[in-house]
Amino acid sequence: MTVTVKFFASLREQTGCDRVDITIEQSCSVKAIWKMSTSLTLDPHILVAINHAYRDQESDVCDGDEVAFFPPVTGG
Amino acid sequence: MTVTVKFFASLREQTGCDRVDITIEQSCSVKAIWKMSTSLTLDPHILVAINHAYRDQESDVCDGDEVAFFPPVTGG
Amino acid sequence: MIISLRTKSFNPWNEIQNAQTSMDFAGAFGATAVFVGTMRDFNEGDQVTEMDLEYYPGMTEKELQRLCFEVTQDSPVLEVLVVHRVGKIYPGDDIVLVCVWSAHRAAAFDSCRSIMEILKHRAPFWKKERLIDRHRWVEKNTSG
Amino acid sequence: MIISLRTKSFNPWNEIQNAQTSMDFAGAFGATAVFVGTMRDFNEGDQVTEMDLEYYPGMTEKELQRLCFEVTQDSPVLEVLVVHRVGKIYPGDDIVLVCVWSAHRAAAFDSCRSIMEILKHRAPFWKKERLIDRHRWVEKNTSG
Repeated sequence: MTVTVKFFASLREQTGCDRVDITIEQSCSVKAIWKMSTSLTLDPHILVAINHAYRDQESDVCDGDEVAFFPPVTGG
Repeated sequence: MTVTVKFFASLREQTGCDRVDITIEQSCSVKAIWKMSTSLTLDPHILVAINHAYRDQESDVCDGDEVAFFPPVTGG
Repeated sequence: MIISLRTKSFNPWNEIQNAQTSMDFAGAFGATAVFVGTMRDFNEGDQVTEMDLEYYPGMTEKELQRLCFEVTQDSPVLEVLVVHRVGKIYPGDDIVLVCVWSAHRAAAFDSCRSIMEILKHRAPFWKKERLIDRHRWVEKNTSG
Repeated sequence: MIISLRTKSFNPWNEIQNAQTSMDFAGAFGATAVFVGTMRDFNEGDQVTEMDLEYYPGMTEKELQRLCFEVTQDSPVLEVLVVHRVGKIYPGDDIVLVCVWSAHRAAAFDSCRSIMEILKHRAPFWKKERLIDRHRWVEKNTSG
């Protein structure tokens, strides 16, 4: 099962990565996906989106999902 | 002493008068000015301005004043 | 503070741009809040074909100045523009424009809305509507 | 609902006029409330010379749609227009436009402000400022 992981803004710079495809054995948590993608600590303020919709860090990730991590937003 | 009295909007139509100059013997109240200008009853909702500034119906009127009577405003 | 009464139709968006061009605080304002009131062709269930907006020459301008000053005097507002139509107005015509510039959005939003509310309750303007078969004075503004 | 992301500078007042021309409810709207956010040349005490506005292609557009829908679904709003810049932005450039049309002013004012507040807290955009001697990510929006 493949999951696409994306990092945005300061997280993209800190991880040095904007996108990575990772392979997982079975559905797992957002937190597990984070650990497989970077050695940084998952700060509780970091926002999570799965397939373009906000989810929390406790959510489950399935095959084919796009998981995005980003800092608090600052648009407008 | 001369006072200029003006009526606006529906009051102008009801009194049939937009402007009248009246002569008074001495300073008097807005209510007295009203009575000298029209036979209509002075409804408490009627607004009063003296020299282009809001005043209430109890105010005093002096020589040379412009006294205006008008209904509640409906601009904007 | 720019306050203006107009006897002819005006384009609010051009008014804003013209005002902005002549301002010397480019780069200083981060927020512009605008309200435009437009004449509708229906009011209180009746079709309205025309409106006559009466005002009190001399007092109306002063009162607009006063209320804009009152609203913005303790607020970090950079500039205020108010344009108001008077005279014959037709459905689709813009009646009033209020535009407020400030560094941050709260002051712009707050002042723009406050100016509209106070204007509706205090500025000497009176609307007379022409319906299909008669005229009537508008007696009360809708609440905001 | 008209939602649009732009990589080039836009004129908010022309955007409003263009949107209005293509609308089929002339005579039905009495209120237009607008907010425009503009890039300032100062932030948190520092001179800012340039800004890079990052977004999440695919999600940002959807999230804007969602939040505009959320704000207006139970409100008598006739139309909503949101335009947001992305990419390189310079002081004086407009960043965001929110315009709401309705019959009466309360719905237009309320929805316009709510859309701005929610947009600031939820729409996936990130600002990176270029100062005289360094870059920095904006960490928190000013409160509204």
